Amino acid sequence: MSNVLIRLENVSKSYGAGSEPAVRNLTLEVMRGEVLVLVGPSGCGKSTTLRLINRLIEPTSGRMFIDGEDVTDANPSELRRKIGYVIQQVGLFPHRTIAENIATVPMLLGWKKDKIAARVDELLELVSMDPEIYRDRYPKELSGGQAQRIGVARALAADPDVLLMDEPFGAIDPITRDRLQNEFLRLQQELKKTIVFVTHDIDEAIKMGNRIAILREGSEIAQLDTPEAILSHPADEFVESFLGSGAILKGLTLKKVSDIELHQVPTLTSPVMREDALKTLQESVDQVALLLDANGKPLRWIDERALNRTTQPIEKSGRPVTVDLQPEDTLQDALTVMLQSSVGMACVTDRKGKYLGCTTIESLAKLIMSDG
Amino acid sequence: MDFLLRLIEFALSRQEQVAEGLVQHAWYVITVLVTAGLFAIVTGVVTRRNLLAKELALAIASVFLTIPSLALFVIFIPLVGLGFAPSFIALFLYSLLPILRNTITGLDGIDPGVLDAAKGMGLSPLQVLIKVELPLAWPVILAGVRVSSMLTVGIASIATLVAGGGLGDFIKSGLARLPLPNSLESIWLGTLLCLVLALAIDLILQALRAATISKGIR
Amino acid sequence: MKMRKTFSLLAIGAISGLVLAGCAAAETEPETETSAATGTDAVETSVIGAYDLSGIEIAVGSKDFDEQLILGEILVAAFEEAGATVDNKVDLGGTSVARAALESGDIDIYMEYNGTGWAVHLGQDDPSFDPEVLTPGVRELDLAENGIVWIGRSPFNNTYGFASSPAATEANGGAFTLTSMMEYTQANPDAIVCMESEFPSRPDGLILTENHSGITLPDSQQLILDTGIIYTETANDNCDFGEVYTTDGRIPALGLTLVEDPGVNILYNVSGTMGQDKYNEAPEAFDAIINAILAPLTNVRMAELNGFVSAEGQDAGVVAKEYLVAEGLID
Amino acid sequence: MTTANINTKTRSPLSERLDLIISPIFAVALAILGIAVWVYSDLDKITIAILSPEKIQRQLGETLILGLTSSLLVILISVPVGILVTRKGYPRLKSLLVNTLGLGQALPAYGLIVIFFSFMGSGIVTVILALAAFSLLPVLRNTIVGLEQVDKSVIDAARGMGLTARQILLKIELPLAVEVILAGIRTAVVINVGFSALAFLVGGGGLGETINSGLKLDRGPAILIGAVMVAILALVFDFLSALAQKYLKPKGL
Repeated sequence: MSNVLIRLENVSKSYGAGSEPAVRNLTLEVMRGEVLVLVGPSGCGKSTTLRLINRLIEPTSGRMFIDGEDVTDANPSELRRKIGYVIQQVGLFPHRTIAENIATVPMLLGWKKDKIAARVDELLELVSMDPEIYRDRYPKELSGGQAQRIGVARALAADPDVLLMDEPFGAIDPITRDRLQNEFLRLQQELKKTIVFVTHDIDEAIKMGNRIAILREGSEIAQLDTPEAILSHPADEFVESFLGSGAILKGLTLKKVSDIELHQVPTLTSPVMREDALKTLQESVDQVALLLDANGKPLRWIDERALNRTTQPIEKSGRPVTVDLQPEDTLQDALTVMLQSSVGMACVTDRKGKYLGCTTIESLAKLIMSDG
Repeated sequence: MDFLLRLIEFALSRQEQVAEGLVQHAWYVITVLVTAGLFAIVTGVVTRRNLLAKELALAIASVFLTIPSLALFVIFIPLVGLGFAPSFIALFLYSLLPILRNTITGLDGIDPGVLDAAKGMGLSPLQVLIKVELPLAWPVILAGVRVSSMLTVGIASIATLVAGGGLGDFIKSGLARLPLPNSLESIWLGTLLCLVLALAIDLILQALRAATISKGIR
Repeated sequence: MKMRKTFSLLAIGAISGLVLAGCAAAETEPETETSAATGTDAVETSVIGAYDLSGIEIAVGSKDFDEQLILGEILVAAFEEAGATVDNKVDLGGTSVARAALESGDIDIYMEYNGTGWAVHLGQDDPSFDPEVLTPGVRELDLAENGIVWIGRSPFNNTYGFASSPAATEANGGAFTLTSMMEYTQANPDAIVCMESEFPSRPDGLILTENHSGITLPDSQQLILDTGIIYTETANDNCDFGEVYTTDGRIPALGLTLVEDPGVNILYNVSGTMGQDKYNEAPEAFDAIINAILAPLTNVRMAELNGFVSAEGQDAGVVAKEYLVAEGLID
Repeated sequence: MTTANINTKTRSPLSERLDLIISPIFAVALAILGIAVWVYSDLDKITIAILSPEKIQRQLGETLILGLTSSLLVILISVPVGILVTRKGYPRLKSLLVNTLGLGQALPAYGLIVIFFSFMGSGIVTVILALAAFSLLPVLRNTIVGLEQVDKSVIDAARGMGLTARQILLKIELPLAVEVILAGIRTAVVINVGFSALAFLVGGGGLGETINSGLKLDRGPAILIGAVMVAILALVFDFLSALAQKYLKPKGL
């Protein structure tokens, strides 16, 4: 079994003679189980490319293979039933209930009634919507985010290997979009579908994609690689300008806290004597120490001034540690926490909350420098 | 082709009747559009803030359009006699709905922000109505007037059956004379003149539209 | 539904002249004959020009079919010749329209059929089939009830009648009589008699033929058509019989055969009908002129004039003028 | 009666409810008026002859046949043509149709019936075809508009899910357009029932006979009762169509 699931071979699409082709001689391979993001400026032909895959648009020339089989001339309707399709406008059928919407393809495929009903409930659970509440509702009763959840559930209904998503979160407010993206990533870890995802938002591309294809006009591939590689080594000026000035910061979302070396600050374990604390502080280069509880959980940042100003117990002086990082968090998260922290550092703990070390602006900078 | 020539010859030999029929027919359209237009616009304006009144006015106006034309033309004869009066009343009632509906749609369609701004600048409700609401709703209202004008041209041909004159006279007298010379010509002439008149009225309304609608919303 | 009432109110308005009018009507009777006689004799000068209607405004109306148009235009031309200021309102519409216009004063005069006056306007039953009885009857009653003056009487009688289709005529081997027509419809249940919508309901309509023959025409054998269509549909054998006007030019033109009428249908000679007040402005002149123009109008002559308009497509106004000139009534 | 104006917007619940209330109220009021005239005015022999029960019965039947047959014919012609026109390949024909159909309203039904007669002769078929030709426009126009206004993304989604063109038409487009199409059919039914009153002109029968006899013989009560019956018939069909519109349109809209 080859690792390539979808292969477009020298595919072109032009609308009539004289006009520039929307897709020019494109060859593209999508690997089994990956999320391939097509990203590019508007009008570059990324949606056209996506719609070529389920033959909503017929290619002018070229061949197309799915799982090694030439599907260029296959029956398009039957082909599409094997490919999930999610679009920005969702396109729920307003005259059908949520359950009927989700059941569309299974019904076309002639599934048994009880199997369909069970599948509908399963999918509603999967996208975190209570079947009891939503099964018999109509699309007009849903919010934008809920509608797109149903859109995804509908696309997954017949358990297709391939999912095509055309700016699925494009019309949703930023907060909901963030939540849907995270939920989608969680789902994908579980489902391991082969997904082609179109967006014009490079941040979304970096967040969602295993690989990213940056397209320029005529759906020409400017660069196709992992997000990390693209961020660190843009192929040309076009890619660079498309990534924008924030490219380095964007890269932070790709790295985990565990990728950098943690800095060890002096620690004090509660309960502790004032004298011992002062001594530790004076020996430290950081001029700050971390107070841990008996289980090693970070409690407060303590410095000399805080100790001298009051007579109250050490456990009440200094500033509390409000947020802990964990090794799986991205460096962007780390940066956010550090910028909000009074000491310019963020504590990293393990899953149980035990102190592992700290991230510092310096270590972050060092990592970026070494990559750049 | 031959028939067309005979039709033209027939029309030319009866220029006086043609002119009279056209004038009478056009007179129906003009009087009906002016009166029904005013009535419908005022009704739309008066009821615009009250959902029930608005919907009720619409529902009643649409019932008039449901009543068959011959019935509506003759039902008032016992009260007002034959001729212009019953024809006018029927055409008036028919013309209400398109204009009323479009008045309401037009007024409803105005951006509330615009009204807020107008009120905020200190315009009185009447000033808001005259300076902001009606000018903004006018294109939609005029579209309703256009529908009503087409309707009136078509249905006014029935007036001849209640001695109301108009272009229907040609159809009626042609029908009574079949198959004698000029009878078919008469029928076709009456029918086609209705279309010609409709086209002319349409052109006038378009000119009116161009002249009365603010450039900003054209 | 209240139209009758409106009409009677109008009539009450005219009540003042009731008695006087009655006398006038009685007096005009002998005069008419003399003036008609003078009319035909005086060949060398315009007969009508001899009467003076100058300063009198008169609105002339008519119903909306050819014969009425011609009669209306004859009135117009004649009154103009006599110097009156004429408002030409011919071609008003159906019977009720013309009559309503007369009663409301929209028009001052139009030609009406005696039988129609008796049965429709006066709502009377049992019309006389003798013109010498019917005309005076209508005259007296209409004047008394509505203040309408009936002037003169045409020799022609444009009555309702039936015409048989070419096929039916051939099947019969010649013209039908009213009785044999009804027997034919009884023997052939798919035979169709075409009529105007009101004919089966008129007291002077189908019922007269049914009573005469003793045979009722079932509803299924009646087909309602608009006036003009009956002639063509009968000519095309789509109707076996068609209700027609006996002076209509289309009967010979389309090859229809009149059903012979032994005097069953009501008499439809015409007279001028005029509002009493207008009539009183110049009673002698009106009597004389109307008698003069009606006198030459026999059935044949009227059908001929009708044919000029209906079959040859001539203008009714022109036909009217030519008729008056030919009869020496105007120059 | 020529409601060729189109109500494409989904109607508010209030207007939908009023829609079902006002027609019956008018019908009942007219019925009371008709009965009052029948009972309280002096009906002479002529009026009674015009209003004879067997005539009225026949005319009612003819009116129904004329109205319903022509409506059925219109549906059978206009809806398929409207569907065909909205499929790909006829954009110009479509815009031509939608634009000229407005002017078509100015065509007098009276003239149309007579012109049809001059080609086809008298009889019920002539009237049915003339009525159908006249009321073709609203149904065709509403079919086109109704199908056009279906959200393109819904169709895109349906295609993307592998529905065939026929399945999209039958399961998505027509259900979503049905309310607008029904509005057009409702207009056509009302037009056809209404204008069947002119059928008597060319031998098509119908209640117009009663009205016309009343007019010719100057019998107000006959005119009024004839007119009231035609009006009630039209209102009843309007009401039935409104019911159909309410119950045939898919839930969820």
